[in-house]
Amino acid sequence: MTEHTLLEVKDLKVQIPTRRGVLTPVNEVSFTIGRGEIVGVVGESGAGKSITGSAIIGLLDRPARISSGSVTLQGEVISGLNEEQLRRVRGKRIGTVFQDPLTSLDPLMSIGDQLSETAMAHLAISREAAREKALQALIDVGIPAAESRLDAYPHEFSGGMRQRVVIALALIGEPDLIIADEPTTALDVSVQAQVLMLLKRLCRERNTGVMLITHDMGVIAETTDRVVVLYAGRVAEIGNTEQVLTSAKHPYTRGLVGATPNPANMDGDNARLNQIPGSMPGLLALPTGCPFHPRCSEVMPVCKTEQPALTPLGDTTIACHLATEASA
Amino acid sequence: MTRKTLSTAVLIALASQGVMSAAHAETLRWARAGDSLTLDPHSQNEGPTHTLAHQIYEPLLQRDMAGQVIPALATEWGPTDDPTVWRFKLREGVTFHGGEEFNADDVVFSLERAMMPTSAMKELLSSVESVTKVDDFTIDITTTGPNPLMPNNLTNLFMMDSGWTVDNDSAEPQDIANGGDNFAAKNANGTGAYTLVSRVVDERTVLQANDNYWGKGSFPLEVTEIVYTPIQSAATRVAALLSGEVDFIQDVPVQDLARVDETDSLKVVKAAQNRTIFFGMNSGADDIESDDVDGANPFADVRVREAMNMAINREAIQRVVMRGQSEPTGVIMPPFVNGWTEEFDAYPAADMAAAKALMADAGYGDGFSVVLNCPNDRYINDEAICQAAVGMWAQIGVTVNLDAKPKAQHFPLIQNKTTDFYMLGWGVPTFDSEYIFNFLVHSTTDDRGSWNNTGYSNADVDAMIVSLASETDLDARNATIQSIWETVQAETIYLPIHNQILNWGMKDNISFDVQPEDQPHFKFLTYAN
Amino acid sequence: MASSRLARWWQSDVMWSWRRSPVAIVSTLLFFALVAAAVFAPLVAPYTPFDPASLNLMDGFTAPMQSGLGSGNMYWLGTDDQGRDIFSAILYGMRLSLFIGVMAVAFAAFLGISLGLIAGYFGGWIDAIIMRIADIQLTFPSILVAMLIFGVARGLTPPELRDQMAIYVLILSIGLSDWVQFARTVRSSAMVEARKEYVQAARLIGRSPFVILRKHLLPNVMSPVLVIATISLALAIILEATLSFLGVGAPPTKPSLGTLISIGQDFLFAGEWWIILFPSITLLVLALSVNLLGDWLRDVLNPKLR
Amino acid sequence: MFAYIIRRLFQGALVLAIVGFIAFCMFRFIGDPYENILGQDATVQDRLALEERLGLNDPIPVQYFKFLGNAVQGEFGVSYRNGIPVAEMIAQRLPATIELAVVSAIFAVVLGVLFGVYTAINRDGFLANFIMTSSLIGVSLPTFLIGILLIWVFAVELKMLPSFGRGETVDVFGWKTGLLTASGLKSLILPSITLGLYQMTLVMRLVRSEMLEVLRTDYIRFARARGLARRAINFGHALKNTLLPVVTIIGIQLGQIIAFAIITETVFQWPGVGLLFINAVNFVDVPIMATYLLLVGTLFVLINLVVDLLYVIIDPRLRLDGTEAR
Repeated sequence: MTEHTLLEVKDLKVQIPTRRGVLTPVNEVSFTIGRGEIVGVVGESGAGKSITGSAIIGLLDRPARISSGSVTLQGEVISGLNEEQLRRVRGKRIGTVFQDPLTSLDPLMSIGDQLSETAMAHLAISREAAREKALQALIDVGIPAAESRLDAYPHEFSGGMRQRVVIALALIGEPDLIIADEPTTALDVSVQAQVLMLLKRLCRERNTGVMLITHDMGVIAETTDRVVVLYAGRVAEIGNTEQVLTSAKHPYTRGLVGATPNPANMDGDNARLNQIPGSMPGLLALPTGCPFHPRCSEVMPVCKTEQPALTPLGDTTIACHLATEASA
Repeated sequence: MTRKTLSTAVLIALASQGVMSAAHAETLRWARAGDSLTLDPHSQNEGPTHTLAHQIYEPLLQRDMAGQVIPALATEWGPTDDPTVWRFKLREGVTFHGGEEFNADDVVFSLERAMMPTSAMKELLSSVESVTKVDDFTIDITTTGPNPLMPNNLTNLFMMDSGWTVDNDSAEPQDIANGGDNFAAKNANGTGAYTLVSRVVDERTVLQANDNYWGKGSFPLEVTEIVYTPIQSAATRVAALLSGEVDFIQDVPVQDLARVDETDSLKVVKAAQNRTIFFGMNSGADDIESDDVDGANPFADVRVREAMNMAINREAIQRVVMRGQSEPTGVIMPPFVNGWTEEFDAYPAADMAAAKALMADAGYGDGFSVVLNCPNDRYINDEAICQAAVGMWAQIGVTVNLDAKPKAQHFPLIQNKTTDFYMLGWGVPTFDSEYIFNFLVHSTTDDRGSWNNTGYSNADVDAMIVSLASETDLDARNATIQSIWETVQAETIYLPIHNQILNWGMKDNISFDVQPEDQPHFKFLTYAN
Repeated sequence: MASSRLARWWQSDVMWSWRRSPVAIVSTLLFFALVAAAVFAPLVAPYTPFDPASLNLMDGFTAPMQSGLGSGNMYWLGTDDQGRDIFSAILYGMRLSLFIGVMAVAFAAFLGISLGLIAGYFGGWIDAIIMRIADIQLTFPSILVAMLIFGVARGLTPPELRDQMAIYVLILSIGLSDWVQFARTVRSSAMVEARKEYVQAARLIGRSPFVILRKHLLPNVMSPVLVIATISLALAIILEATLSFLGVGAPPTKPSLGTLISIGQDFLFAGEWWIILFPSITLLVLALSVNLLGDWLRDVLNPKLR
Repeated sequence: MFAYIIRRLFQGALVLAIVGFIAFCMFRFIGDPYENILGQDATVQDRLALEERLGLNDPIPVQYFKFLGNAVQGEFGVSYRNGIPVAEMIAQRLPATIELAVVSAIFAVVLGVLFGVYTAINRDGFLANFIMTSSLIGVSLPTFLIGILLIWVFAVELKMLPSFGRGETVDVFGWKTGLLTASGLKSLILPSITLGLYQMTLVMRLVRSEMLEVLRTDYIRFARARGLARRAINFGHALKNTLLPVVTIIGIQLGQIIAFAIITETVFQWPGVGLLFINAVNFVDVPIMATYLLLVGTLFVLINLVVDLLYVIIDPRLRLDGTEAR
């Protein structure tokens, strides 16, 4: 861990006991986020992206729980904190943006109240000051005529505007880290880019780290500095965004990149997307060895028996027997 | 006049009692099932209404706690030489609560008021032709024919002050049916032992001892304040007595008598009531609808009626349903009614075998089925009695479907003659058989037989009943009564069950006899210490 | 084949959580034991309390475990004021209460589901009319509805049918006061389903609305209906008891549990506690087991709470 | 908004007219008032004369429209039983019922919401499970039985509380209240528990299940992610959102409370309109019965209107157009 490291997730394991056995939606996941760095976490649905995000801020729904591993924020281990201590982390040190702005806001409270309520929960300021701050936050996220809209209710905003409000809420406690869980998925394509750009701009201005959870490689490409690829609860590959996009090492990452429409990999008449065959296995029926091996185009015998360890390979780190081979 | 001397003796006895008792302030908290319907004393002919009126108003003659007629506002009375004219001497020196003096004008006014069309008491005075003032404290009542029992009809006819009543626009009795609402219905100005302090209908009525009461010294008058609360639910009423929230209740459920009696501070006082419970059935029709026999009426056969009479185990009803609080009887009148004899009162022992044999004789060996209409809120354990009887008749093959309803729905069935088999209870306010015959035995005509739903119609009997009204020879009259009863009993037109016994529950320091008409007169109440 | 289906049923989510919930197991067993006792009352009960000819009045008010004075018969739970065996009367009374409850709920469910499906599927003014009627129905409390229907029915039925009439009037009035819940729930589910493609497709290929309602919409609303039905059953049993107290319930010659209790309350202060106690306990256990079952079902079948 | 209220009031009036007509027709079958009015000494002639006077010979619609016409003018006729104007009797009895209903409703709503929130927040706690299970006992016993048991225990055996009536009352601007005297308050305890217990259980269970659903919504999760205090989340956000559906049900339940007051008032001899109604039923006092039903209907219409308006106040989403409150 360097002094620039903001968040360190180490060997994080989340388990859910169910009647059919213990599920492990997040399995020994490790990565770091530096100050002011935007890190994308990408994978298909069910890969464990959102649960990882929830685990970091201690918002796992019962009966899910962190069974091992640690989350360290600015040198302080926060994975074992109690509810009250965690509360002071949330909003104050880690802001959160959820996927659906339509449902993230309390429909019965004006957004001004929601903003100042959050500000007052974390900053020792008066009601008037909080309201001032709320207004500033709205202006910062680009809400037009912000003053007149402080007393408006969520249903009076469009989807894109609402997500701006959500971002304002995430930032109002002046956190060092933002966890943005699919912040644009529910929005119209036309406003997706605006919202992403806003998030990126604000975080750059404030030197805030961002953990951007998404399934969209396009978003990753446009926004992030580094990317963590998850597959079936495990890290498949971590690396610089550019590197991962242009020369992914893990067959799964390559598949993901290939499945994304991108002028770069379209060649003339053969412009068609590559699909990864099959689908991600259910957590109850994980294959032995590498979980990706049934779908892998470069499967080797060892893949069926041994789980590959996370190994550095060039500029990136991957969990693949190919890498082990290459480095061996 | 023997009647007069008797009354005087009673009065003297009472007077001596009154002198002995101490006059300290006592509040009596009194509860019963229902409230008085109105304070207007002539607007309703109904028990609870009269009970309250008796505390405030007074009639010329009244019944004491033993049911005997004693003088009230009249001191002497008797027929004159003309048997159609009765003369009444009035009590002097009596004032109304408002201070007005009581005199003959008030009596003439009150009796005439009670004979008006809107009065509910007019039937009791139907034989009265005129009421005339002789002097300030003497009046004459002239009847259409000789009426030997006329005074008996006056015990619930209350005297109002003519001035007060007329001045307050209450010259006519409150016409409840037509929505009449008058001053006298909500206010009271009587001569009685208690004056009205406050009243909220169905909730609470407060009375206070009348300081100027003429009967001071003649009656105990130990109760100085009466708080009257109607409590409808039997369980709650008993609970109120058990928890000490009230001192005196009427209508104690028979099952709770033992509990009340065993409670240290409480006791139960009983007396035979002036009410007989019986079943009536339609024996007059050729066919009835509510049975399963086509083209015939099983009740028309006297053997069926006798069999059903015989199937009733009256002792079992008395012991279990009534907990001993009834007197089984074979005739539809209580013992103190003129005309009652032990022979009539005797009832057949329950004999299922003999009853079945009679049924077979009548051609109903396989039984039949019929609907019995029964009230469920009128008489003591009325519905339970019906149920018990249903079980007994089932044993002789008569399948009885019981239809029990509140009294408001039950009585119209009898009056509209839409029931063939029903329960009814009958009280005899005049203490004379004629009253029973007029309503229950005479065939239904415009002015008689309104409660005779049996279809029984016997011209000879009808003639004898009509003759009673004008028969002045008491012996001859009694003989006629006997012979009517003999016919009625032989025909088994009713199935008598029992005479009710009244029960009052009270604090055990209260000394108070049960009045057979269920009319407590609180001026008679005394405390033990 | 059958055994594997049984095994699959046993392994299903619902049964899995049933096996893990002691409350559910106990209440199910209690409920079915009571139902069995009620259904087989003629076989289980030592006496025939609904047959007036079999009653011996002299046995009245016999205390539990005592012999009656009239017949010398032994009564486990004592007798009531008519000499009716309380134990047998409870069994028969429960049979009646359950019959009234089940039929009332079935009636309410049938009415509510039909109207709810129609309202949700067709929408528009049909929906508006049905839901307006539902609103009016809701504003009218069940006991008033029951008292009014009872009053009318009593006036209209021939006297010899009154005993049966009372039971059907109870079913009708309890059912009428209860259908709105079903209708509202079903309507909202039906509205969601009716917009889905498969229903639109079925519509386009010209299947009759009736078939669509029955085949496609009905199965989708069954689990909330089951939950409502369970809770309604308990409510119906209690409501029946209340109406009997007000004198518009089952006749005392054929007492339901509620009628037995309201008979028994007359004898509570008199010390004849068994007449009210045993029927009350039975009613409590019956309603409680149904309520517990309904609670558990709601938690299990409600996907939002899983 | 204004048009909306007018429309609801119009609908309400229509409902009332229908309710009144159905009720009025039904009463024709309940029984005849003759015997009760005339007494046992009445002759056949008396009965015919009375029938004529009461107008009971008119066709039912005529009788109904007479009644309705008078009712609009505040003239509800006169009790068959004791000749007092119905409006006067109802006015005299209404305070008792309203006080009982309001105290019961407050009892039911306050405890119901508190218990509901508690059991929802501590879903698997021992005390929460205990409350949930024991609350079921409350809905598994009929009201009248609870009342009688309370009387038996607290009045007859312990002699702690009164078994009947409403104790001393004080006249406050013509409103007779039992809330200002010690005996009046004591008299309120048992009846309001009896009446409110069932509703309390319902409110509690409803609040719990709604709250559980609300607690799983995104905005609650987001509120937690914003680091708001537990209390602020549970009461500031979750409870407020829970109350939305609860308010409707509470409105309906208030109507049920007034109806079930009939039973409680019978058991406790509470001198309210419910007892008046039951007495009227026993006496076939049609004017009182009809007026009572109209009154109850009016109350329900008003309660529904208030509930709809409350909805608008609580839920800002309905404020702008405000035409459809559901």
